[in-house]
Amino acid sequence: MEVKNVAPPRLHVVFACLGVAFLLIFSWVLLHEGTTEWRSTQARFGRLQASVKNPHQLAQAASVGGLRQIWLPDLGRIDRCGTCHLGIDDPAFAAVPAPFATHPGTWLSTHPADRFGCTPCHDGQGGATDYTNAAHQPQPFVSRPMRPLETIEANCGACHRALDPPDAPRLAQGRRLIVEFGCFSCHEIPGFEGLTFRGPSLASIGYKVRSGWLAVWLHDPKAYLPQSKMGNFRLSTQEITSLQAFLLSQRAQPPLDSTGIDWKRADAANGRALFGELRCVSCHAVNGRGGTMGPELTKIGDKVQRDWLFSYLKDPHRVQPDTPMLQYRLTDEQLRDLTSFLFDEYGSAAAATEPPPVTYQDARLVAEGRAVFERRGCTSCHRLPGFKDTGRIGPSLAGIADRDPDELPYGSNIVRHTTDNYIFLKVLLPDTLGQPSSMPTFGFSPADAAQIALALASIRKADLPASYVVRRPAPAPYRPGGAFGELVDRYRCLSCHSVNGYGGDLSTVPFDRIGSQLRRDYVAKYLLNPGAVRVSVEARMPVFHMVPDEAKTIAEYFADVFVDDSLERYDARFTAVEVRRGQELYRRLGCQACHQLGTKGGYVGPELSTTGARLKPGWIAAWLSKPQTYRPDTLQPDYGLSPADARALTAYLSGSGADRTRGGNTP
Amino acid sequence: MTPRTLHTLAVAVLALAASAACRTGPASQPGDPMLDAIRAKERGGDLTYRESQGQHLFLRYCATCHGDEGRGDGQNASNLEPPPPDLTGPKSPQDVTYLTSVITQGSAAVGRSPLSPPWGRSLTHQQIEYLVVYCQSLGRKKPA
Amino acid sequence: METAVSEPRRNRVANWLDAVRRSVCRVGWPVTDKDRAAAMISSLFLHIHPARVSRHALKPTYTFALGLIAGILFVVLSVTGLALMLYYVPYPPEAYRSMKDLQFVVTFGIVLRNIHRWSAHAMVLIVFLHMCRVFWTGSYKTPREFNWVVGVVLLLLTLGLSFTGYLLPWDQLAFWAITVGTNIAAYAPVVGDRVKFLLLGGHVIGPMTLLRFYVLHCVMLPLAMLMLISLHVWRVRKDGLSGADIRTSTEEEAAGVFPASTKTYGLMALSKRPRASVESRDPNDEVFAWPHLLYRELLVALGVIITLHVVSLVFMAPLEEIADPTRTPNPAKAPWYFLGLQELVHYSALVGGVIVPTMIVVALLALPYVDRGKAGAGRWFAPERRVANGVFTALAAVFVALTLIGTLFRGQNWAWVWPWK
Amino acid sequence: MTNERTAPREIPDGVRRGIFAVGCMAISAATLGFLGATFRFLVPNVLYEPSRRFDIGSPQDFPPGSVTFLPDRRLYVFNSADGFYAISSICTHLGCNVKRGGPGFACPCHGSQFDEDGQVVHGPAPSPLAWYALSLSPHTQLVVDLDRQVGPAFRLRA
Repeated sequence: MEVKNVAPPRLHVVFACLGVAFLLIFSWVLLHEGTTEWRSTQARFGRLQASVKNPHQLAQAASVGGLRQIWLPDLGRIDRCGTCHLGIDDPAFAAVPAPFATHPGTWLSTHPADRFGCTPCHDGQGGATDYTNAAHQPQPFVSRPMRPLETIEANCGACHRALDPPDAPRLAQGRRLIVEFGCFSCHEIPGFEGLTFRGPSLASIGYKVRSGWLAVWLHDPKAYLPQSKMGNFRLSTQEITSLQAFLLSQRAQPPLDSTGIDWKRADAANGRALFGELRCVSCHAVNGRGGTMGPELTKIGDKVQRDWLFSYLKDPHRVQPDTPMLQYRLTDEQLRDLTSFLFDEYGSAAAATEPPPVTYQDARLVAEGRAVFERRGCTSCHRLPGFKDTGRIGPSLAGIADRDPDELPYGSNIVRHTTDNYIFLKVLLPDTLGQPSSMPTFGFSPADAAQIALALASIRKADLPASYVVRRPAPAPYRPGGAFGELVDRYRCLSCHSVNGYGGDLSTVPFDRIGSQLRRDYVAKYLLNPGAVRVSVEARMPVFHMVPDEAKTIAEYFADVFVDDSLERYDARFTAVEVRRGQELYRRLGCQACHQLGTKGGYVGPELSTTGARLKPGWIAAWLSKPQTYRPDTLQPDYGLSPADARALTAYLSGSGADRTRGGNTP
Repeated sequence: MTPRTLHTLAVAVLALAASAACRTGPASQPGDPMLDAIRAKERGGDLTYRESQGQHLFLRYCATCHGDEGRGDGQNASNLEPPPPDLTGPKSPQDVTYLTSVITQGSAAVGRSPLSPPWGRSLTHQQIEYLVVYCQSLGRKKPA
Repeated sequence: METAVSEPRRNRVANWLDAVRRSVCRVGWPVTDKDRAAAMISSLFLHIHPARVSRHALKPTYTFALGLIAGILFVVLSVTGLALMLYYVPYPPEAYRSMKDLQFVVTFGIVLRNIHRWSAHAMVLIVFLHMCRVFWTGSYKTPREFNWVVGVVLLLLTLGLSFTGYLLPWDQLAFWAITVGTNIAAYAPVVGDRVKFLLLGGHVIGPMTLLRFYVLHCVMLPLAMLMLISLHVWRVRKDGLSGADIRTSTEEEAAGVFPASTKTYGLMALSKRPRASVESRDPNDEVFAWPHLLYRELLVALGVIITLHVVSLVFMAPLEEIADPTRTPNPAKAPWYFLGLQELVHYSALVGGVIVPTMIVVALLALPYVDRGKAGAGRWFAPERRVANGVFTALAAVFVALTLIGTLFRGQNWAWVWPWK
Repeated sequence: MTNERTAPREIPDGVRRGIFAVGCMAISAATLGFLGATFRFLVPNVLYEPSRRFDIGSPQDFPPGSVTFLPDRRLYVFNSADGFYAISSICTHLGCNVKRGGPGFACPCHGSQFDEDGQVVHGPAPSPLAWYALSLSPHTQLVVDLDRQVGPAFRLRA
């Protein structure tokens, strides 16, 4: 009997059902694989390609129907964005919609895709082959989703480490603000090594400021002076009182003797004239206008003591050895008038002198103030004898952009948890992040805070291969010796001018080749009574009240040392034909749009009537030919002049004054 | 059978609760204040990224004559004869080729006065492209 | 005429083909009972089954096929694992990158990985359930004590395989689960730190750890597993299935689950073993393994594979960010099957890390030699074993509860959370 | 077989066989599919090797009349009077790097010699050296495509 050994029919039904189910499930797997997003995207591209005119040979050859990836072992990246962005490097696809459109701009020729890939700039998950996982929008478990274009410059900064990266205005501005506010005084910030930020020395502040002002200032510097670079440390009244006592006890050096000054005889009108002549506004702002190198003077009269100001104007370097402020050569009467003017004009002038409160003699209060001073890291920015350099008080910002956003505090702010937002809030409102913070509130505008945050968001943990990094080394310090060195120190030339990149950038004339640019006699004369070469520029060279010998020393040093031989070898014997041709060129090129010659013309560039007396012809010709080689940021356009044309213009500009009036803005 | 039924019921209830919880969600969506701050600065977020890149360049290179708003009222405009044109409004030039050649080769190259200089050798192609895009965006403004 | 000529030739060809077939497979498609027995006995693969099996043991509600499912899962895991090895680089950070490649670029890669992952979880669960079943039916009793011991070792090996595989994706989940897991191991007295050091190939989890776990996961543990599974099944075959002496009830017969019994005696019930199960078995209550057992096994296998595919198409295997030793997720959890232990470690490191695991393993290993009563074997929840079942069930329930708590009810800083909130 | 007498009778025998056949066919189909899928799984979709199409720099980088060897690409790039062309340095015999020697190329491994155009002069090499297509990218870079072989008449004018 075989009966009992045949499988029951019910099992056959189950078997058939399972078999069919198996087949269906397997078909589902095939369907799942065959209909991936990128496959349908490539199919769409295939249909679109037919309608695009003149696709590039490469795009035609592009193997539509396969994954495309850029493998960058150096950067540890694999970018498969090209799987869907198929027209990205072909100009023929400029007008088609995403994702097939050409990459805008010339970014792909300056940053070829096979060297830079996509995600180093854009972020996102480069290995993904579908829209969602590529993290076009934030995704769970993708630490860096694609950046919106507004903040993409943070990624420029990862490679472009120089302070002024090209075509990244927000990043550049952020970095400028970091330098301006000296963030690196309290934080170690990669890329800003070697830079120093110094607040005024406090060694003799007890003689300098009024105690009432100090309390107001310490309470909130921004409220007193919106342009203040010092932030609000959110001090308690007790802290302010003790700090005030401690600071007023700092009396290392009494001011210079001014007992012989008869303040009643002060001539405020003369003071006002001096104020203009010394070009104080080049560095100091009053009522919101003027330079930013020195402190704002709007309320100077309420801030400092008169004797101190007199003494300081007489010799600023005595109390503030690091100050960019120059030492004018003024008589005591001139100083008296100037001081008086400043007090009258820029102060409520309740009392010109104010005896300090006795608190500064309270040893307990002073000690308490000293503790506050130390605890809040005041020494990071201000020098004070007796305090050793304790290093930076704030945490290092190295790798800040790679901090885990979920571990960072956000306080009560309802924001998406990203490192960007954390940095932004920390810069803007350091005290709202739900943690006690000793970082002062700088009172940045949201836009400024965002740009600073953007600059900081470029500081990544992992370093890039050196071949990708664009860095500009910090310039070597320039400290000349001898008589010239003393003058440079006294007049603080390097506050505005630079040598090999070292020094200030207020002036558009670095010293590097100044001996070949300017005529010696012109320099000697100009230093004694500097006039305005550029009408439209507010920051101008001050009248130093130099003595002629000093001017001569400088002019000779320029002519001997700061020489560019290639500019010196220039045949300056011009023919009349050349001069005429130069005049014609001057008109035809539209130079008068920006330059004044005689009485006509614009005032964007320097006035040109006295060019011949000021500039050496070799320099004029060189400058006109390639202005950007000498100053990359100049507004002077490169006209691509031929040597003959440049020579003709040089001939015309260095020619006699008689021709000048005709060079004006004649149609 | 009873435990299985109970289990099924429990799963169903849990699933319903979960889906309900997902749908309500938080009241206010957490924002990106940093991004908002940058967008707000760039003329109320009116400009695209490329246009705002162009705006940065325009303010540096062009605004002295053409004015901060492109209305031809820059501080140097009064010195120019003919004066710089108003670049705003629907009649402003929009053609990419035209704008590119004016900026690259100067106004003389398109048969106008020589007062607007050629920037082709001083600015990169990228910068000029940004400027062109910004100039086009000026057309969206109401003319003076 | 034509047919007449071709007839012998066709026969020759057929004969030749038949000879080839017979050289491979001695028995053809069985038609007679003799063939059915021969098919089972002459095949290397099939003779892990007896030619005839008791009807009691075939009842789905007796074993729930848990052992079989575990075996099928092991095969699925081996096959998918071998395939995944083709695209896996056991070195950080390429290990993580290869996970992403499986997800994004390898054809069928993600389905394969999902199947592997979910099978691994399922296997831990099924092996545990299998153990419970064996306990509840008293199947570890004489003569199957040693096979229970082998089974316990297999359970440990399953956990080891799953644990070592857990690190391989090299994501945050993997890294921190292994960190927590190996630190639980380090609580063992005297040898704990040594074991951890050897396991990690260093003091911290790094490239060497990954390589060690990879070799353990792909070679050593699977080989050990394969040998022990062979032993386990061999012992099942030799010791016989539990409950074989229990007759199926007459109602079931009437319900047509199996054909009516006949008086045919099995040919193979002739082996001489100390306690040959043959004597105690009623031949009337047995059926041929072919087709009754094999067919059911095939159906179970199909069901398992279909289920795995559906699960893998619907649920993605987790993959978090790349492992970062500087960023500890909160909470950092061990793999779910160790969360009961982690929950205990939360209360007391010594209890959770040392005492409880040691006790569990020792108790499980010693169980069949301590509980030597013969009554109640082969039946679910036999009344004779009320106490044993009660104690075991309670302990198992506690462990399951602890695991559930650790998995679902523990949030940041190991604080209590309600999963639906 | 005479089981019709005693076997449960819900399903006729023929139907039963049909149902069984359906199951068998479905499973066979799925198994075949599985084999195909396994094969497809083995085919790599992306390659971890240098791109088969790559740019080698701007045409100005190659002075007129010059022959440039790119060692990491195993490629000779010629800038001749009538245009650019690129010849592989991989000997067609057993894959050694051929060297420029005399008027053409010589393989140091087994002595194959090729003329200026990569044609075999003598030696064991079975076929001439490969010529690869050159093109100019939209960013005016020279692009080599190793997947497109061309004949010795090929010249790219840049």
